[in-house]
Amino acid sequence: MKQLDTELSKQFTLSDYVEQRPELAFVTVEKQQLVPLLTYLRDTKKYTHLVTLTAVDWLEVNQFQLTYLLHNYETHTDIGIRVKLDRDNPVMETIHHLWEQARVYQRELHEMFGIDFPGSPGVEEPMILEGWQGPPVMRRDFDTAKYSLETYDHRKRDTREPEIYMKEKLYPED
Amino acid sequence: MKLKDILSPFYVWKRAFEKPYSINTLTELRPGSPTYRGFHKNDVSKCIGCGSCAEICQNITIDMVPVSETKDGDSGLRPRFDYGLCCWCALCVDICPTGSLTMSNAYTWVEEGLDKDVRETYCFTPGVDEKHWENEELGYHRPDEYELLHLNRLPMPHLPTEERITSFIEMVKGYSREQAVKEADRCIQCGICTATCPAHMNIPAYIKAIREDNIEEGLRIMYETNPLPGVCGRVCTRRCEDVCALSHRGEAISIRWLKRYLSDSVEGEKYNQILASEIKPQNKTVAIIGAGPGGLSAAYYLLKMGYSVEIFEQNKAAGGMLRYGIPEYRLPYDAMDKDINYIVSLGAKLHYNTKVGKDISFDELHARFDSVFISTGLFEASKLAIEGETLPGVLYGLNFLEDVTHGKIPELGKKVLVIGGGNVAMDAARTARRLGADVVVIYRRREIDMPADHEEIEEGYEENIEFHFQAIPMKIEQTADNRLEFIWGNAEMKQLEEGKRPVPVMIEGSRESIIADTIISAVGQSTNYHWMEGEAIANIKFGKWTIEADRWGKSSDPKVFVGGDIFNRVADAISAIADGHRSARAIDSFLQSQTE
Amino acid sequence: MSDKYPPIVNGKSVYDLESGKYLKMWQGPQHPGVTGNMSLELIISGDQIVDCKTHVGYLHRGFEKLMERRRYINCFPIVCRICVPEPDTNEYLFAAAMEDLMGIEVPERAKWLRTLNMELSRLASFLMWIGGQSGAFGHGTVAQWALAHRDFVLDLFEEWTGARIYHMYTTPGGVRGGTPEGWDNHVERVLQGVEKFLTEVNHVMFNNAVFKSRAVGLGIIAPDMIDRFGVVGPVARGSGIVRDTRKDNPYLIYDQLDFNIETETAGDVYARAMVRWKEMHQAISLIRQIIKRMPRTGPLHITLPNVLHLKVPAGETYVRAESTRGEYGYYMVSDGTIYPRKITVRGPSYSHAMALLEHLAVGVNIADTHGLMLSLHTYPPEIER
Amino acid sequence: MTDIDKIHDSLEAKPEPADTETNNNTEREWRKDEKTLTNSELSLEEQDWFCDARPQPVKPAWGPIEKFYNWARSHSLWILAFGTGCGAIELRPLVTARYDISRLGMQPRPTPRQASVFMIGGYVSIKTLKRIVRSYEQMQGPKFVVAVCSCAINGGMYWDSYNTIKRIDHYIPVDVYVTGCMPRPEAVIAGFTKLKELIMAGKAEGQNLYAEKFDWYKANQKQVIKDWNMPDYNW
Repeated sequence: MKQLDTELSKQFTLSDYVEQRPELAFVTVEKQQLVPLLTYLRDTKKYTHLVTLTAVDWLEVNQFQLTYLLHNYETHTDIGIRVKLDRDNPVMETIHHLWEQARVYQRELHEMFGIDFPGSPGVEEPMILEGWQGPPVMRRDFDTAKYSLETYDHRKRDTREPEIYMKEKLYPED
Repeated sequence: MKLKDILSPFYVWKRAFEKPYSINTLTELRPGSPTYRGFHKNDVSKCIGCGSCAEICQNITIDMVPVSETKDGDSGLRPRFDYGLCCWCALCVDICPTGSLTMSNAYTWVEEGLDKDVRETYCFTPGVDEKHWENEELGYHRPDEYELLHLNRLPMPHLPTEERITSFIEMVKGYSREQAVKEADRCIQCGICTATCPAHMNIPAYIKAIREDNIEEGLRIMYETNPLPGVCGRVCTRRCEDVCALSHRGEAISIRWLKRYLSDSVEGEKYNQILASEIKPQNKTVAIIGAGPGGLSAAYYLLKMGYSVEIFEQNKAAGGMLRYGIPEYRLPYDAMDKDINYIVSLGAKLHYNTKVGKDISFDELHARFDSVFISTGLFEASKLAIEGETLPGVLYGLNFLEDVTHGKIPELGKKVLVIGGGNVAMDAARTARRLGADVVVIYRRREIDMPADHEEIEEGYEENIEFHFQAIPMKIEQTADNRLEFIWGNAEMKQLEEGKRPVPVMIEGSRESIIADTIISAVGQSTNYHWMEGEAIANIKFGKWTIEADRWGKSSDPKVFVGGDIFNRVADAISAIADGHRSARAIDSFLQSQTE
Repeated sequence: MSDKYPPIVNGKSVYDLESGKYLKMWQGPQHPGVTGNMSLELIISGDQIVDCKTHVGYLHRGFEKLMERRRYINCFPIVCRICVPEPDTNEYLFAAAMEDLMGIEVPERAKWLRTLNMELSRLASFLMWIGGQSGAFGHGTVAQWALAHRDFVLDLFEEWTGARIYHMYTTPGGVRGGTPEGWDNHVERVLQGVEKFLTEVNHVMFNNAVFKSRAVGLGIIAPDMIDRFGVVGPVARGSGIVRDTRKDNPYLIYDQLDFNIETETAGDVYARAMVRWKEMHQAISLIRQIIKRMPRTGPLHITLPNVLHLKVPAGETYVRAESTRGEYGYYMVSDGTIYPRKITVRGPSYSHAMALLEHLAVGVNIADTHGLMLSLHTYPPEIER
Repeated sequence: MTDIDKIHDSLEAKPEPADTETNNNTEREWRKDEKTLTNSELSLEEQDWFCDARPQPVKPAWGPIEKFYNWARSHSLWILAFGTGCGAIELRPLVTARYDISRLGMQPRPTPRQASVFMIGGYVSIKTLKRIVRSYEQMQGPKFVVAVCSCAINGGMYWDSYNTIKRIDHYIPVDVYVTGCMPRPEAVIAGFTKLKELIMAGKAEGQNLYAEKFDWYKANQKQVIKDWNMPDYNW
């Protein structure tokens, strides 16, 4: 896998290479170079299978990380391509022309993270949620437990921490 | 289309002559399999209400609710399950440190829902609310091969026995960082220990600090309730470990060694910086009689509250029983001095070699200071009350240990007999062993009744100390060659009173003897109040052994407070520290009320 | 014929419902032929579908969000709910991803038991599928048999793991217990029953004029579509693609077991059904091999650091396994805290049910949509998670 | 755990949902009487397509006749084949050879029009709730609801999910609950047996409860279903 990274580095600006297992590596690429890189990997390097496309929210550094995971059926190796997006203006090029199912992934990311993929068919349509009015749910600043407790009717809990309970019962004055 | 394709499906008719798949009766329920994860059961007599089940449950299924029946080391809470939330993953069963929580193979619970809120109906406390599956034998129990908890503690490295019996070097080596973090990781943070600790130290919090490698935070947490952590980290009687949730199926967390690790990890010079807090000076003075753990603890908290404190100590160094009663191999003087020096550095004024009643009168203290805290400790050894006790060669444990501390090592001879089963007896025995004598320990009851630390007894065995149990002393005689003959009678344990511990009763006519060079009696300590005289004691009420005081240590004279061994009767360091802390707060509120 | 289909502009069919030529019809979520909860928005002309749109989200619980706020050990009970008919793949993959990040090797015996668990669960899932597939083409009898046999497999699970559906057996660090005594005989009895059933299925379903005439030639997936649509598993193997995660990227003890990749070349519904029928035989053979060869003693589980505050080292990983629908994968990102940063579940149904089905449905008779959908073997809960 | 409790504490007791919003549409003033619904979410044109009558409670027939009716109802429970959550997975074994509940006079029906029992299988997402309400209202009376799995009772393991409702009885009336995750088919059968008993005793009056507290149920439904684009009562 290291060899592939070296080879790719000649043409693309890559960074943060991590080899998790001999057959799985992750690498970060510049946002502008992603589509050429994916096309290159698909057409030249036989990474023909788009395994998944997902996003990770790094709220602390105000970034979204998109991970494109590709699989090579001949060498049976995977490469994960990371792209960092600005969290305030998350826009990414679409890759639905490379893989048909990418448009579904992109549609989901648009709904769940609010990442836009201009040109991807149907990307604006709601996919999973219906009538959702809050912020994109998978963003880390959306607190699902809080939302759930505020929105739905929960049975009031009646629990005690052993430590605090024992203090109140056995030695309240200390 | 082939003819075969049309005829082939008629094969299905063959089934008409076979046994149907259907289960025979629909109304009778098939029992769940023997390991079925059905409804919960809880053996409430085993449950200690530690709340681990509630902690691991991701579904907030488990509420801890109070029950009336409790026992020692029991929070008084029991898990209540909400079957509107449960997912029957059985993690609660797997983590249960006592093994009280299990599952039955019952699985049917139907409720009608129109007229009530079934969410309340589906809540129940297993073992308390009676359910029909209560006595179901089958059902999920944690398989033996599968364990979520680490039940065994990390072994503490000790000096090898051969080295141990020849020197007074501290025998416990202490945990390294990796070991401490690993040991701290075992903790399930239930907090039952906190309630049991006399000083109510926030044990889970400082264990968490160790786990997260935040030593300074850990030190701060310890000092909130205990200003002598280095001492307690070595010699505490650690009742917390007796009730540790993990001790039910495995070994308790080494809370004492973790405390020691924390205090050893910080250099004494840094204490001031780490523990720095804003001190608001108060224009009041407090006298403390006795620089033992109780006095030092009171001094620390009073100093932190801004009072000026003067301590009067009859010996030439502070520490009291810690210094003069506990041998160096258990509590090295360096470790103790580290704690004491920090307290002194806060501004405590220590008067050494000053015995109240002799060098300075109690009246004077009472008049000069705004408040007086008495923690003189049990400095008098109890008598054996048998014939021959006054013979030369018969020593008292306390005096013996004190002499060793002062460097006055008495001539022990080859064979030493120690009478008693407490920590002082063990200390005396093991000190004598280190001084080169063969030691025999004589105790009235059985081994399990010994008040001494279990570990100490075990280490005593390792050090080749001999034990005689159920032996009631009868008399001591001087032999012809100037040695001592100790005569005792064998006893049997009798349950005289229901609910109390059995009492040794002498077997008629039994008589055994042993010849030794020295006999060390360590059967208890007491105190006296002869030093308290004058007008100032007019308002103080004395009990049989004690000064009468409320739970805050406040005596009938509002200015005078008591604490430590003379007050709490448990007579261990941590109780004295707790008294000191408690009284310090009481003194504070008394002095504040004076100001107003 | 040609004017039957609406014109396509920018990759989207443009149709005028007012013209009376097209009719919009919804199938699902409340529809007997639709597996699980999902719906198809069909545009039909006559009884032929001219456009299809898959709607999912009826089972969305937000697993990926929920896992972000659960400790690792607490993710373990929740992951199996992602795919209801075949939960064990999820359990294994979650554990495997975690073990990969922590650098933990599970005991040998646990590996065998995990494999057994996965194969047994594959068998149950295939039986579930055959019930649906036959039912979709009107063979209710086969469905009755299949579901009963699946229930016998579930009985095995119950005896072994303590639950019928959600076994929660593969925990991070190993497995939750050994097999009970006498269980092997029960397995053998059930397997013989399933084998007999498979023979009958061959007679009643595969050699059935009705099934043949409806399934052959329906929903053909050409080999060149495989990578373009991200097709995996039996669906890909039905088009002659020789791929199987168990062989290609062996995990657990699959490299020690004897099996071949089953393929068919036609690429239609019939071929895919045939592949699955063969794979059921394969699963039976694998289960027998495992039971015969697995170690009976040895540790089952290594105790992790205290699970209540277990931290997983920062990093990211992807693990995959072969489920009945094909490659199933977990992408796990850890930031070194006690909560996972992100766990993405890559279910094979995702690409099959959305992009692929929408493509294949065009031109199909409405009555055949369910047969087509089931031949892709989609389980909606794993699409929307 | 503790921060959740804090949120719990900070939330005050929820006020009962307000009654149905009044229609501001002046053109349709004549619709505003007690027996009609406003269907205010629909366009004027659509309002004409749908009926605006409210559901009405059904009075039981004369004693012995009603008993006979109940006997008949309890012996022909047809289940709506709508798998609303993971509980649906146990519906299939139930209706097939192994458990074969047709022996109890029960069978799955593909359409709400023919079904009399609605089995809620566990968690209900918002999107499904909309379909559940619709399907339930479309079912012909007398109709009954059996809710299985713990999720339907109090949210189950999705208690903190943003997309699932926590208790189904706020949205449709539930006659019988069966707890478990998953409840075994036998437990579900026990639930149905219980339902039969209730029907025989004339106590399974969920349908009437729905009609009586219609406004309350509707308000609850509209509180969580944000894009309400269907008539208020679908029948």
